[in-house]
Formats: sequence, C-alpha cells, structure tokens
Amino acid sequence: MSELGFTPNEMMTIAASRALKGDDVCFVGIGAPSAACNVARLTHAPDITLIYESGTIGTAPDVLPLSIGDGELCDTAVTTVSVPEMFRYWLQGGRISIGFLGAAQLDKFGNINTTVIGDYAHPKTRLPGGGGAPEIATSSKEIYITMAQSKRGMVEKIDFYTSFGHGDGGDHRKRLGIDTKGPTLLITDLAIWKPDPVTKEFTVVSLHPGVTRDKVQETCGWTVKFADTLEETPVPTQLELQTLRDLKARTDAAHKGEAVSAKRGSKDG
Amino acid sequence: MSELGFTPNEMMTIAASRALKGDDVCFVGIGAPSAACNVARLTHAPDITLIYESGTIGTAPDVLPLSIGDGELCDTAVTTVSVPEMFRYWLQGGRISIGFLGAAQLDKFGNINTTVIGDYAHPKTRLPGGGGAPEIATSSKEIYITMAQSKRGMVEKIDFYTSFGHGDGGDHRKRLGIDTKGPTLLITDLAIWKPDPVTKEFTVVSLHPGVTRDKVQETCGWTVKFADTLEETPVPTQLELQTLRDLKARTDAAHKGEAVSAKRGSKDG
Amino acid sequence: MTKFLPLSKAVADNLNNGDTVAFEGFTHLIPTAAAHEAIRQGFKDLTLVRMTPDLIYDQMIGMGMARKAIFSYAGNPGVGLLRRLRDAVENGFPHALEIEEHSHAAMANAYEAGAAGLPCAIFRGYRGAELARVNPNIKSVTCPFTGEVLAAVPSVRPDVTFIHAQKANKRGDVLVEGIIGIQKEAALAAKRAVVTVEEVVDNFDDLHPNLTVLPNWSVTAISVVPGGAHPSYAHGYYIRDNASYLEWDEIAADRDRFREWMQKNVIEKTADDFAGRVEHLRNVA
Amino acid sequence: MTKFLPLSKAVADNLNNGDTVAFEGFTHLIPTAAAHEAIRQGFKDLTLVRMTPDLIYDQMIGMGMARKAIFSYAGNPGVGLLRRLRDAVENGFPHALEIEEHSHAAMANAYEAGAAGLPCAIFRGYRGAELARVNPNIKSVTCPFTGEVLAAVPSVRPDVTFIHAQKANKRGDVLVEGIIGIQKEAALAAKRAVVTVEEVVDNFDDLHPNLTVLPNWSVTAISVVPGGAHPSYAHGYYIRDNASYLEWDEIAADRDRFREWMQKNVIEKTADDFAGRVEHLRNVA
Repeated sequence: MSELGFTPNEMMTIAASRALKGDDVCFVGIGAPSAACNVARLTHAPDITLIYESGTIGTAPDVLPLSIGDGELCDTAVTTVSVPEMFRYWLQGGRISIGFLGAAQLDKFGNINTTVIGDYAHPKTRLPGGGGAPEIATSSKEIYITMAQSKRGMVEKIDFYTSFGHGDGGDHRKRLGIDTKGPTLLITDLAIWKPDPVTKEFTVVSLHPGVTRDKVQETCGWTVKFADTLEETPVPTQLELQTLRDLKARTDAAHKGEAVSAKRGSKDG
Repeated sequence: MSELGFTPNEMMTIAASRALKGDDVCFVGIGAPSAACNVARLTHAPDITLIYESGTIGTAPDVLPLSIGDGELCDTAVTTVSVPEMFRYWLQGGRISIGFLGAAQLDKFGNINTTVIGDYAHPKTRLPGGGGAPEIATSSKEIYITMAQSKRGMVEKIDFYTSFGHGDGGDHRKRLGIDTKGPTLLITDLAIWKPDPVTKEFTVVSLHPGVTRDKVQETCGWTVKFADTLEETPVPTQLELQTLRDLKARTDAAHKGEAVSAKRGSKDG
Repeated sequence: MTKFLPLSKAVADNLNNGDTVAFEGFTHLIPTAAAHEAIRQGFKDLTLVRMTPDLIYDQMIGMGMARKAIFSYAGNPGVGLLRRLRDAVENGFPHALEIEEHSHAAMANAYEAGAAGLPCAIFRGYRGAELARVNPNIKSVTCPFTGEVLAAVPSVRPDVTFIHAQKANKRGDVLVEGIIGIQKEAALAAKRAVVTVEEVVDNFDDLHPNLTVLPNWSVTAISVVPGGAHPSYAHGYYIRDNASYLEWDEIAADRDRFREWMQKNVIEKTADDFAGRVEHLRNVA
Repeated sequence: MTKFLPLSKAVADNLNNGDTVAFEGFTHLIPTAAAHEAIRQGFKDLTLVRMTPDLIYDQMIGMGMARKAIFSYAGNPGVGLLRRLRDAVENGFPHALEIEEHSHAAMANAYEAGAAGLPCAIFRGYRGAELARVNPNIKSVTCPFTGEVLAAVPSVRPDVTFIHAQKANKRGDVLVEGIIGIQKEAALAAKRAVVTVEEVVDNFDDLHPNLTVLPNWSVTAISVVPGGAHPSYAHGYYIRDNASYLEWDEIAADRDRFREWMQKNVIEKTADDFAGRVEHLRNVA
C-alpha cells in the first residue's frame, strides 16, 4: 500500500474495470482480467456479460474463480454450454465484444507470448501455452490487455507469437485477412496505453497517480512513446476500492478451502 | 382382412419387426418403419434403441408419432438432442446399427427415390425429398427397407437417386468408398427379400402366408428373382397382432385429436 | 439487447422484401403466428430457408411471397405432399419457384456453420446421392490429413430468423426445450433473430444450467403470442394438432379453397387469435 | 451395452501400453481416480490427450508413463506451471516427451470432429499465431464457396477416453451436468469410453429431457467412485479443493518430494480413498 491509499495493482484492476461498459460481452481470461471484469460488474456495469471459456455465459460469481471452470461460474450463469459450442457459436460466431487477456511476454504491438521462453523445441522455460488466446485475439471485436510492468514481461521482441496483436504494426492484421480490431487498450500497474492510430505501437495516454514517465520506461523493455497530452488516471473511488477489496477478501477465504455450498444440481435423486 | 386373420400390411409390419434385435440402435423413418420398430420394442426387443431424426434418442412412444417430432417421442426418450448433434454425433458418428427407410420408388438394388417423378427440373410429381435418407443410407451400418408392393413403386429404373443402395449392384458401394453394408433386407406386404451376395439384386427368400410367386411378380416392376429354397414367413402370433392393433388403435385415437397430456416441461413457473 | 414488441411491429421492423428468411421449427415450435403476420404484411420476393418447410411455407408460396426455397424435406409431416409448393414447382402457379434442395444432414450442418460464423460446413454426405448433381451448392473438400473427400455446403446465414419458444424472462433471455431441433443454430446464424414466446416469467433462476437458453443480447426482438406455434405444439403448453395437419392436405389441394381459407383464417385474423386455437389442446396433466 | 465394473478392472480391461488416451475434464469433473488407477497399474508409452492437462497428467508424465502429450493449455489452472511436464520438456526427465500443441479452439473442434466421425475439423483459427509454424498437424482448407482459407486439424480419436460424471442410472445411462466441458465429445470420439460416477440412481425419469446424457450403449464401462474427481469437483456433490491445487505447485517442484507424494498418496492407495478426500468439501446447502 502506497501513501496514496491503494496499490499499483489495485489501480491497474480498477482502471481496467472502467474501460468496460454495460453492453459489453467479455471473454474473460483468468487473473487480473477476471478481477477487472467483476469489479466493473459490481460497480458501474451491472449488466455486463462475462463469459469464461469453460462455457459459462453471463456469469456473476460472488468470489473470483481460481480456475476458469469453478462451480460458482456455472451456479450464477445465464446458461452453461459445452466447450465446442463456446468456441464455435460464441467466440468464432463473432459475439464477443471484448477479449480480455493477460500476458507473460508482450511486445509494443500487442503480440503476446504465453508459450515458451527461449526456443520452442528446446525451451528455457516451458509456459502453459495459449489455451483460448490464439482465437480470442482474432475473433473478439477488440482486445484489452492487462499486466504488471516489468522488463522481463514487456520486451522488444517476444520469443513466441502465441496470439497475434498488430504483428509488425500498421495494417499487418488487415494483410492477414483479420478484420477485427485487435488490441485497443493496455492497462498496466503504471499507465494506460493505446495503440497509435497508424503505427499501432502502444503509446502511454494516461499515467496512474504518482507515476512518472521514468518509472514507466524503467519497467518496460522497449523505448516508450508517450502521447502529446498525457492524462492522469483518476484515483480509485471509495466504491471501486471497497468493491475490489471485498471481492479479494471473499476470494482468498474461498480459495483457502472455506466451503461455499455447491448448489443447483439436477433435481432428481 | 383376409381369411388368414391378418392383412398383408400387418404381415409386413410384423415381419419387419422380427428382423430387429434388442441391441439394435435404429434410426427410424416415419410410417411403416415406425410401426415395425415399435412392435419390436413392445414384443421381443424391449431394450431396442429407437432414434428419430428430430433428436429423440431411446424413445418409447405409447402411440405412433404422426410426424418425426411429436411430443410423445421426447417425453419418453432417454435424451433429446439438437438436430445437428443427431446428424453429426449419432448418425455420421457411426452409432446407428439399422437405418429403417420407406420408399416412393425403389429399384432392385435398393436405391430409393423420394424426390421427384419425372425430370428433376420439370417434375411430373414433386415429392417431399430426401430429408435424412441420403446420409442414413450410407452412415447406418445396414439398411432395412419396407414398402407395400406396386408396379409404380418397385421399378426397373428409379427417376432420381435420392439415397444410394447398391447402385448398379456388385461392389458399387465399395467403389464409391462407402464402407457400410447398405440395404440388407426388404420387407414388403408380400415377401421378404435379401440382396444376392454377389450381384446385390434383391431376391425373394420368404413368401408371406398365402402369397404366390405370381402375385409377387405382378406387383413388381422388375423381373423377380426367387431364392432356390423359398421359406414361408411364419404367420403373426397372437401377441404380435394384438400389439400392432392396439398400437394402431391408440395412434388413430390420438391423431384424431383426443388429447394426450403434454408432460415434462421445465420445472419453473 | 432484445426488445419486447407486438408481433406486428417485430415483423415489420425485421423483415424486408427480398430477404433471406428462416421460419424454423423441427415439427415442434413452428413459428406459425410470425409467418401469418408476415403473410398479412404481404412481403414479396423472399428466399425461404427451412429444413422442413411445411404448412407455413406452403401458405407463403401459395400466396406468391417466395422467390426461392432452400430446404431438405418439403412435406406435410406424416401426411404427404405440400400441394401449394407442388403447384409452384410443377406448374409455376402462382409463379415459378427456384429451389435449392439439400439433405437434412447438409442443412443441419449449414445452420451449425452459420451459427459458428463459418463460410461453409463439411461432412460425410451425399455419397451416391443425386442431389449433388442438380444442386451447384454441393461441392467437396479434401481432408488434408487423410485424403478423404468430404461434402461441403455453404453455411446458412439468413437476414432474419423467426422461431417460437416456450418462454422468455423479463430480461429477455429465451428458453427452448423439448425437441430443440435447429432453433438455436437458426437464431444464431441470422443477422436478426425474432422470437415469439408462450409467456414471460420473472426469471430463470430455477432452470437447470445446461438448458437451451438464448441470452437477451443474442435476440433482436421478442413477442408474446400464446398458442403461436399452432397447429404445431409447444412442449409443456399444448400438444400437436394432428387433425389440422390432416385437414391441410384437403385445403391446399384446391387453389380457390386455399385462397378462401387464407382470407378467412390468416388475412382477417391477428396474432391474438392463436390463444383460442390451442385451448382444447392444452395440458391437462 | 455398458458394464458396471470395479475401477481396477475397468482400467485393466480398457487401457493398454501404447494407447492414445484422454482423461478429460475441463476444470470440473476431472477423472483423477481413473488416472491414479492407471498410474498404479503402471502403463507405459501412452499418448496423453487433453485440452487442459493439469495435475493428473503432470503426475503421469512425472512417473514416466507418457511418450507424447497432445494439449492446448498445460498449466495448473489459476496457479501456474506444471513442473513435472516442464521437467520432461526442458530436461528430458524422467525421459523426453514429444508434444503436439494446439489452441483450445482447435482441440475443441478436433474432439467434436472425432465424435462426429470425421477425419478433420475446420475452423477460423491460428491466424498470425506461431503454433501453426511448429505443429505439422495444423494445416488449411480453402472454402470452395468463398475462397477463405480456414485452419484444419486432424480429429481426435482416442483408443480410450476416461471421464468422471455425476451419476449413472441402473441401466447404465450417464448424466454429466454443470460445466459439461468437452466430456460428451471426448467420450463419443473414443473407441472405448470408461466413466467413473459419484453414484448410481434407479432411473433418470425426473431429468429434464435436454440434459447431457450418454446412453448406456455409448459407454463401455462404468465404475462407481465417490469423490473420484478430487481435487477437482463434481457439481452438486462437492466443491473444488483449491488448496490442493495450490499445494501441488510445491510438491511437483521437487523430484524427490514428488516421488514420495506419489508413493504415499497414489501407489499405496486405492479408489476407495477418494470418498474421504471430499468429505470436508461436500455440499452443506
């Protein structure tokens, strides 16, 4: 906790939550995206539709899921469908407005690596891999990315293109026949970034309270571009902070094994 | 009703029902196939699985459906799936042991026409078309056909190949890469027919009680082949006849609009 | 986000002359009320898509509203032929009808591909079947792994799909249950989806999580029309009016009788008349 | 027609050295008991297929049972990496592991195509993604109608699939509910399907008609193993043991500690021990 009364991570999650609207249909990655989406739902966007790749559509969990398939997601969903249906009708069908992704490695064009550090055949570190990300990145109407800044994570060149952002920048998506917008927003623990309209390079448009340009550059592996007029991200409101902290507290308790009842099975014996 | 105590149509349905076994999984066409399958289920094959293309799997209707999608089929089914699932997982997936079809026009190699009489572009009579038959005919492990004999129905050359039987005979299926058996049984109101092992031409193997070779030939548009040793189809048992007649009586009453209760919707308000 | 609208407005807002439209229902839940409303509003030049065109397409074709029909089984289910469709195909009355004919497997896959946002569907089909000769929209694709040649058909992507469903909740989520047929795929494959329902309930809290529910943001408009599937049925509400299907065979056999029946039973009626038609078919369980 | 068998026999009868096998479960209903039984029986040279290999594949790989893994997300869900899988891929310990890596969309489509009896699946995928460069089983097909190039992957057709489900009835029909994941497709795609269930009930008469039910003739064998999904969960029976997932990260980090844990918690145990592991996680609703 800084003297500001909130942590950089809290600022990141809350800033991300503000980008979401009530009529958005979000395909939610686990971790920071999940927290941001649920804070949005619990504050200014109660009608937002949250979709997890396990098949839960329109879910409203009381605690954050540890995995993308916790029972709470199904308990509170409008409907729960099979995984093939999720990827075919809902994602590939073009019904997702925002795909919300995290990243192990990210470059300035929003390309993401969660596959390997090092060479694919002989990796230094074998990461979990892409999961839903390769198609989330191209089938969602737009992509928001959220991650904490570090030189290891935000790099000039990623080791593996797990999912495609703007490629080499410019009209690279278009040249590959991809007609969705790709990454349109990056929210880190220090700043809000948007792609340059032409080059598609992520550019800092707003610094979080108390953050300097130097601090952003120190924790980023590429030479950072800043917008001509740089905003300051509004500090979290009391409601936002309380909502996030309550959510985290409920979540921590639940993940330590304090049972939440398993509800809503079939009605028979 | 003949002096035998049963009609040729009853004999046809009962002979067809006898060909079905308890471990069969039948994809059931409407009409005569549906009656035969349900008589089998209600007599010697209580465990038979009946599937209708509307998505009802393991159904056990009390009355014969007028259409392939009557509510009774769903009420009594083990499960009811979507139509794409029916055609993809259950039929194309190779899980149907017997596809049971009727025909408007049939040739001696078991090719079926239910599309048009006359030229396709300028038909003399436009029939309903193939529905599920084109893929039932090639994805089911084997095909049983049942129809009442007539020179108009059993023809030397059908006007349109709605579904493929043995084509020009011999190994024609194999040459098209179709590895299922195709038509292995034809049951008419006069006789039981099986394909010749080599030529695949339907050959009479059993005459129904009181039926002569001449009668079979008079009502068939191609020159009929008879097996060297010709059986006589056993007469219907009392149980078979009673089961069929009860089923028909319940069915007629229901189709005239005497309401059977609509059961088993969702449990909420 | 969906809107609750009177059926006349839902149809007027979402259907246009020249549209490709699916009024889907696989024996169960046929959207008859929506089709009759479209007939009353007199649309022209429609391309009618449906696996099992039955009475409602026979009616629309007989009224001269259709330019083309895409289908896989054009029969009066369990009864026989569709006589108005026959008259159009065989005699060009009231005018010629272009047809694009498939098998059920092809149509089911084509709707599924439409819902999945794909341009085409592949499946093991049409082997030895003559439709592949007369329908230029049946092509093939070779599996790049096994070399097997599979059938390919274009996906179905209607401008608008009409379906009938059991119920909506107040938020506008829609439940389809029983013989679910091809309704979900037909709705999701379309640019616009209009749903008539038997009733609106407060919420779906007590529903099993795995039922067929269309979220409100996947539906364009909802109209409450009790009995709106008649003479088809709504599982849990009323049974199929088999007698009406048998009767249709006679009505449609004669051009004049058909026109008179349409005038009296469709043109001069409204969506409100459907509730009365199913009264005697309602559940007594 | 299915058989009810003790798990040890169901595994022995249906799994062989060298088989391609899927122990499927998408976070929910992971067939841990079946996997542990396979570990006890010491199978070798397996090709392990799963969208989300987690603890059980980490365990099987760490025990040297796997020749190859086909997957789309090899993580401890919500926790991090799979350390035994990493050790095999990065260091060849206990021996080298061949991997065939896909995206979730590809795997989901591949199972679906397997259930549908097709040799391959097509979908709009892998655009700009580098997996297409390193995995020779990612190819393409051109839509014969639009010319669009779509991704193609071979269907998944395991020799045997193991899944865990909530219940069977006495006839051997199986119900899966809640997050149904890819279980139905994985079971139907396989030559043989083995299901562990929480319990057996008399019949399914009260079930809604549209739930996910595998008819008895589509299932090879059923074993009753209460708690058999632990530390995953069975919706309606017990909740996910998130603490065990967190703990696994430490256990798997060290080769010796891993072996000790496996000896004590898997090798020296039986399927009967699962019931006790979920006692504190059972529903109090």
